Amino acid sequence: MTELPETILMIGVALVLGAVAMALLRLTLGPTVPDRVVALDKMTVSIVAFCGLATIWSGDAAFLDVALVLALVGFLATVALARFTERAVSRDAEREEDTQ
Amino acid sequence: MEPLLAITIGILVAAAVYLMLARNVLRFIFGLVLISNAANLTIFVAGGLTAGAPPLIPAGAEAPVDLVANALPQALVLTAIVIGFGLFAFALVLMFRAYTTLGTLYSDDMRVAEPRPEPKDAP
Amino acid sequence: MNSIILRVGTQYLSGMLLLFSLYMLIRGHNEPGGGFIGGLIGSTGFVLYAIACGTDEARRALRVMPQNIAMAGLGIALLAGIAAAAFGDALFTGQWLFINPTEDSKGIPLSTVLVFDIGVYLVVFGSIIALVFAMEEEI
Amino acid sequence: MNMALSNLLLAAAWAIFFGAFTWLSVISGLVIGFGVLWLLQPLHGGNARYFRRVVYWLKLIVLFLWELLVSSAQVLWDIVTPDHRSNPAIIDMPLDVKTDAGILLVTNLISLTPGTLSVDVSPDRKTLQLHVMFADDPDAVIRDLKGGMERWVIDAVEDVA
Amino acid sequence: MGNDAAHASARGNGIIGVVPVIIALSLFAWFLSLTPQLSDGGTVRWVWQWVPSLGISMSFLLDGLSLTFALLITGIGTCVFLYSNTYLAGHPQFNRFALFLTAFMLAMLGLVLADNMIGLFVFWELTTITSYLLIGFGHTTENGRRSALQALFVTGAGALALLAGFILMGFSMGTFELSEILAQGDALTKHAMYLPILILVLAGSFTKSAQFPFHFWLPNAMAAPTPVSAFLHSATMVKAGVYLMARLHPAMSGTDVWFWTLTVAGAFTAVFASILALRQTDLKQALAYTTLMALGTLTLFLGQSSGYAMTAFATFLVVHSLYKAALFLVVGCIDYSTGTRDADTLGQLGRVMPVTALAAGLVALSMAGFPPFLGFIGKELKYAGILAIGSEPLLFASALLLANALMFAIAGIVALRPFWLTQEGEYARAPKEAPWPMLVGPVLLAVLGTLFGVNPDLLQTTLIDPTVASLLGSIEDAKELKLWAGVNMPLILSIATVALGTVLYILHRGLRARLIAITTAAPNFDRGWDAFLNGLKGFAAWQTRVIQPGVLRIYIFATFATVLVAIAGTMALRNAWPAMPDLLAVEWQELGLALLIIAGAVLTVITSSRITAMAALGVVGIGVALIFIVYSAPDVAITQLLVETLVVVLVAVAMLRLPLLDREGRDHRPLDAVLAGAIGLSVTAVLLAVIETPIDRRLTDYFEVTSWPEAFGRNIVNVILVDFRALDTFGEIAVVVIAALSAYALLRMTDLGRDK
Amino acid sequence: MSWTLATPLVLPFLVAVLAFLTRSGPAGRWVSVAGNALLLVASIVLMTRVLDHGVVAAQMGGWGAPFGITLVADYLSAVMVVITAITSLAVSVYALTDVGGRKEHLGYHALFNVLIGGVVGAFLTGDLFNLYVWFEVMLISSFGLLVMGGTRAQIDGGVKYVTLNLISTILFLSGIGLIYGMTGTLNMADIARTLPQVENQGLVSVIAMMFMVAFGVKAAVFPLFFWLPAAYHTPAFSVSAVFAGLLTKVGVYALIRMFTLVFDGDVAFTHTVLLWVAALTMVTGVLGAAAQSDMRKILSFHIVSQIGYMIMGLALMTPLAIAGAVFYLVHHIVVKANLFLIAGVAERITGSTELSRIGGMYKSAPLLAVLFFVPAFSLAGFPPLSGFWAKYVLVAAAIEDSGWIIAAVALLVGLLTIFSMTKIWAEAFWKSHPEGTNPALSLMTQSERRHLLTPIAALATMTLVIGFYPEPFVTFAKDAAAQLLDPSAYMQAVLGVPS
Amino acid sequence: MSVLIAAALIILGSLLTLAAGVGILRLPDVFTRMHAATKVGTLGSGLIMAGVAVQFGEPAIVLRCVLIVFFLLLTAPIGAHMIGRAALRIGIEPWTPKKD
Ligand code: NA
Ligand code: NA
Repeated sequence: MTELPETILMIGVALVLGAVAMALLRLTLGPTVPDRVVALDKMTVSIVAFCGLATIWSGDAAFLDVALVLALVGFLATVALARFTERAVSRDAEREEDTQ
Repeated sequence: MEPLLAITIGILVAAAVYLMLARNVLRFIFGLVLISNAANLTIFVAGGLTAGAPPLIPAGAEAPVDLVANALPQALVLTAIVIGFGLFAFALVLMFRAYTTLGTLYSDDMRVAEPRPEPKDAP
Repeated sequence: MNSIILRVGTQYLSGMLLLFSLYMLIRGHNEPGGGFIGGLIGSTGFVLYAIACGTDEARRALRVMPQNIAMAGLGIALLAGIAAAAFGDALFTGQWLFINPTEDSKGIPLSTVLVFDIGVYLVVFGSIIALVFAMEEEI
Repeated sequence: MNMALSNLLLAAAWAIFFGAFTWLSVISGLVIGFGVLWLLQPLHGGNARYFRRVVYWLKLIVLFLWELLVSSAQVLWDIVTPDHRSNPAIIDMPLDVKTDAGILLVTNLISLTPGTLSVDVSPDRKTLQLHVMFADDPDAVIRDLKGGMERWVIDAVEDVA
Repeated sequence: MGNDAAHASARGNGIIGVVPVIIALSLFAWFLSLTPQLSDGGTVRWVWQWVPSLGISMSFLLDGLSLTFALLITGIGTCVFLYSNTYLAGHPQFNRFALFLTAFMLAMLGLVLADNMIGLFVFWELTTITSYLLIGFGHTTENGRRSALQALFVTGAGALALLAGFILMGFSMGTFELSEILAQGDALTKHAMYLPILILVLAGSFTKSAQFPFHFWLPNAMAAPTPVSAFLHSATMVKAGVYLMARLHPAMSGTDVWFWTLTVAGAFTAVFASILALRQTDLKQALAYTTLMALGTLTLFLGQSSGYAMTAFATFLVVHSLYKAALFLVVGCIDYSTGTRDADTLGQLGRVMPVTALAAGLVALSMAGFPPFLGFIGKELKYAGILAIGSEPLLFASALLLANALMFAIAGIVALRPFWLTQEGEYARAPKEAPWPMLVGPVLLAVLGTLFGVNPDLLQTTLIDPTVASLLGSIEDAKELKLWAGVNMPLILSIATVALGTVLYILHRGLRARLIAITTAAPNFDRGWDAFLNGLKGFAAWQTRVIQPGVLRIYIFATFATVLVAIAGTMALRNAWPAMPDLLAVEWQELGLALLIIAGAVLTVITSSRITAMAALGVVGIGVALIFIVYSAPDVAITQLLVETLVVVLVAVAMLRLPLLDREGRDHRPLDAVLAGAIGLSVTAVLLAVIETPIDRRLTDYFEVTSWPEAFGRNIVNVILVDFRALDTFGEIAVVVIAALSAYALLRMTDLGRDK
Repeated sequence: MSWTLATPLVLPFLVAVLAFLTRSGPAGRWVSVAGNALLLVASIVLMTRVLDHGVVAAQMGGWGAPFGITLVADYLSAVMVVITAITSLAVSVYALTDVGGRKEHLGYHALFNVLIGGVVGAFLTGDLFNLYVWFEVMLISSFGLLVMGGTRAQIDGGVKYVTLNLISTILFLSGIGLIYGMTGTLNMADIARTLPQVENQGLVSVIAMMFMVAFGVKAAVFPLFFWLPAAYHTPAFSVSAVFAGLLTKVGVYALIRMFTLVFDGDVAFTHTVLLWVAALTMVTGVLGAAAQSDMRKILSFHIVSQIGYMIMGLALMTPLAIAGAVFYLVHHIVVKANLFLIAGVAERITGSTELSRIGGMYKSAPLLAVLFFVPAFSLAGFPPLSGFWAKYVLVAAAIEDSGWIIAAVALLVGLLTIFSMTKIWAEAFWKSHPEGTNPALSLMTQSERRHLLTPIAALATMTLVIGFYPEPFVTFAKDAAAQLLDPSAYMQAVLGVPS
Repeated sequence: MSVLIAAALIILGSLLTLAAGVGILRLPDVFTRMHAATKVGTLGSGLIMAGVAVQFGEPAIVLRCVLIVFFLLLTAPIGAHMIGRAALRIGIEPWTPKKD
């Protein structure tokens, strides 16, 4: 198999990291809890992409396992946070704080 | 990369320490997560960094054909991560229980084991 | 959690997680994976179950007290280490048995090391479930 | 699903004839096995469900991927263009799909096709709450979904009595 | 005051009461049988190697000095045991009392017989403990406990100094055996460490023998039952200090420091104590102070090295023991039968308690120093000895004269008033003669005093000569004990003493009033003790409030501050700074990862929204995982991601019952920020310094070549975990299990509510 | 050979598993007792082996040093294991009455025995990272035991205990990472061999100080001991007894091990710091005790002050001083554990440990009075009890080394120790009970008395034996010190090559 | 040939990932942002995985890539659903353009 040009991969990495950065920005800005959760979820998915790039770059399939695990388990955090949001607010604990 | 990571770890530690010094023990927990990560990174960095070569022996080979990453620190970090998780989990539950039992997360108000001295104690 | 979508998704996902965790456990000695990772993944299966369907149902599905699973795992791991005594070796010396070895491959390996890893799996699996369930039941 | 099983067996046999589990051998095995089974249909009490089911599945997958690509463009466009020309709204869609698998499939596929997002299913499983990005004509959206995605899913996973 | 006598009843305490008497008596007999061997200044030594690795043995040396003490201890012990068997008849805690008193006697014997300094110290401390328990016999009263603690603390403090002195002496002289040290002549006085040794040893002796300014504990120790006082404060414990000084006299005396310290302290204590004695109305207290006076006098003589002084010391040692023990016992009898010891109340007991009165009379005459009693000889020798002092003899002589005169007066107060003068108060119960076991002691001692007075050389040959011999080396130095030494200076002084004493006795009530006025004005050491204790407690409380304030934040701050000092301080002191790294070599994607982590960390710090904090932690976790991915650690990355997920899940669950992060305002702590920043910096510095050294991969190299051939695994990390370092992994899973169990227990354990 | 070392380590975990799986019935507690009896046997076997062969070492997993994990026992390790077994046996018997069914069902015995396993592991391992692992095992099980019971005081104390110990743990872990970065090895003997070749020796001192702080927290030295007085008076008595006896000593052990074997390159600096730490620890601890009025709080602060003595021995670094430290370790574990056990009985019959609320035991519980008197006055350093010899050797070492100030401090602190011990004696035993009751041992049932008093009596007897016949213990301590000050035998045993 | 396809897939996937990031950042409310994250993001990662599969072509790797994509397609919508319903239940109103 012929190697992919390094530049292609680097562009890929740059774009993916850019996506992560934007998600991070959204995470910081909020404004609502679900916004932050979405941002975190997006990051997880981006890491899967990153693992794909790492796989090609290193030529080692080991990183696909990372992606596999993440694809399967990553959304658990999203679910937990989403449930927290829902319950916490339905308990009316903190509308005034976290959802701002 | 190592120097950059050294700085990153320093910042992680600083953030962690600041959080651990907070009144609210929940922030201590956050700090604990950060500082655990910092400690794990420390081991990882101290063991030397090798990019793109996981410590796996390819099928058919007796040993890694060319340079692969230092496996020992990885094993140590893995152990430390799991231990760290165990400690974190207990600490979290403890703080949780502290709130449900003592009614506060503010360490300044946790004065059951060491009550404030009454004035009569003063010399 | 009264979400049909989540509950139905969990039906498939938790099964897959358990299966996948075992896969990671078995292959762990030669490729990424092993007892820790396996155990962690397996536990997430039941964590998801508990989140989606409540701990009572999850406990019923598990049948055994998770802490017992964990302790048993510890015992298994320990026995895997003590087994070496029977062969006059030091504690935690791996004992290997290769079924129908051929000249090109060692054959199918059975080893105390694998047993140890299984112990690790059970410990991580049981402990995390015990923790999360107990926590879940507090809220 | 015993038909699927036999199909797999045939494929396996085919591959063994070749003495190698390569992509070529396995896939060709599946195709040829399918063909053989179709020929021998009468042998199996002449029920055509399996063959229809397989066709529907393929149809579902292909159409879904197509939907995915096409409507991604819409969202992309809205993302990259400075102004939001989208007109989002929450709309309720009546559900005909019954089985758990069906519901999951429908909701997920709807969510995955850009422009629509399944937010929640009512406890009675009768209505699906959707967030639609381009809800200029909600009824049209619902019509498309029911005629498209839901239809295909029902065909693929549920037995039409 | 008679609270300990209150339990009294005619019958004794059965076998328990008799055993100690037998022990003491047989020991006395045994020592008596040894006198012939020692009368010519010979010694008997017995050794058992106890802790040879530390040069510590159980070696006992019997010479004149120790024999004298041994006889006094066992002899008086016999009387006291006999006495107390009746005095405390039927007392519920008599068994303990007997045990403690016997233990004390044996410890005291060990002390005076021990030849190894550490052995001596062991017995020294045993007397401290046993006397603590004896003085605390009235443990239910605040005062009893206070006195016990005071005695223990003061003598204990001295003992620690003494221990240091002994160790120092042992290392300086190369042996812990006293006999070997004494054999080395003036080697010790010439040694560079002589002064510290002397100070430390004297600190021990003075506290034990209640020399000024450590005298205050002794009168309080009278809280003990009278027989205890009779024993401890006549012949035994308080004399331990005197014994030690006498024991070390050959090796340490002869220097100016020795002379002046002992002479001045002794003289001052003598006068000071006898004045205070005159103050007392409680007979027991009065006797206690006269004991101080006696101890002062003995110390005074030990300051000298003349034959007269030593003979005087030896004689007065015996004299005082005899009459003081007797008087204590007499006072005990009075207390026992009248229920009071108040000098002003007592009177007219002569007729109801004739035997007691007789004994008291004889003893008092000896104490006052009338011929033909031993006390007279003692007093003559004292004057002879004092006049032999090298410098300022007249000054010390007059001091001694005053002290003796006061003693004369006290003798009158104690032995004359209660029996023959008119009673001025009411008795608790109708007084009657004390039962015979309580009379044996006083009478016997009184008779001895008279006997030795009439026939001095009986005492001379058996005790005095050998004692002087062990002090000065040969019996030739001992001066002769005579009733009539012709008209000489001592005799004149004696007459002066009698005259002055009579005057004082007549005036003593008026004097007492004035003395009380003066002494209450003067600084009171007993009140000083309370001040000391309160000061100590106060300081302790203050210190504890400062360093253990019970506020977690302060603890954490202190801990981190220590970390900072340890790291940064050492880097500065040991100059371990790293070279400035070349940060331009960094590639942009690496920078990206670093910034991602940093951003997450910063966000966690600044946000006051818990969910943001949680998500930010997730970001850090993801960033770290990315680093693990980029630098080829798939297993670690997977574990990290899984753990981070579980962390988020757990926190998200816990949060549902936890309140908001900030109660009031934002969380802004400049000082903490400074500390945190400093620690972060020093961590970076250390890390930079560490990564300067290239990593040595010899362990990993081994794992790489053995992993597959010997451990049959291609995933080296996993092989390390389950094979090469399986023990680590085992411990680790134990941590995981126990963490789960602990957390579970914590959540399930409902408050058992055992705290108020 | 290897199993002589492995057995004492494996046993507690085996016991833990069995005790946990049988926790529903009364079997669990007896499993624990039997297991600890076996542990005692195993540890004595190990001790005899060590006495015969000097230092013994074994490679776990059969992987040679420095690649695999080494278990190694020299005199110090061996005696610590024996004393651990004795303490754990005593406490497990005591727990038969002291620990109720609820706690047992939540896994008390598992936690307790895993704790013991961690302690033994820490004493036996020759691998730095493995030492970290055992520290964590101890730490987490101590967390569980500390808060088991869930009283408000326990939770509060737990928060402080946990937070501060976690900080030290992280520091320890990072320190290991750095050491590995500098030496490329984890085997302590190998580190000791490699560290001198590091050119930045200043950095080595820095790492040494990091370890000093990390272990300093565990050992509860000034100014890092806050967690101890905050927590040790809160849990079940059997728990606080084993904590007081063992846990801090593991920190001291680690300090001794690291600062004799590994960090002996910059003694002039590190051990001077240690000396100051020792002095301040002694003083602050004993003053803290003087300020308390609760039996367990007094005893807790005394742990701190006594730790100072042991550190003093290490700091002086002379044969006699190290011997003193070793002797002190052994003596103190026995005495201190016993005092906490006695406090438990006192609380049982008087209803409290607060001195103002109790009393009268001298009159109505003379046996307990005797049993308290022995360890208490041993702690206060009265001859001829074990504490006297411990203090004597240390003071002698200080004087021999012309360490006048530290010697003076040691003696003075001894005096203040007398003060607190007699305070307990006077208040709890001499003084009459404020409510006029007569707290007698007969208030407990026959079996309760048997379970509670047997271990106390046994430990008190040990104190007396050490006190009256110290020679073998002193010679042993001296030999241990010799081994520690000349690690060549240790390294020979571990690495198989003369260093 | 396969290299070119792989390169194309990767660049495209990375671009979509970035686009998703931009969407997260720019779109007006949580629901619209979820649209971007859930599908555009998933699609992006999916394409990258396709690129990996093409690049390696080995059955084992291809299978893993397929699994990863499958898992992503299975979990991402569930996560999105959880967030969306939480958002609705805590009363976040969907953004609507100002009709003027
Ligand atoms: Na961690
Ligand atoms: Na950790």
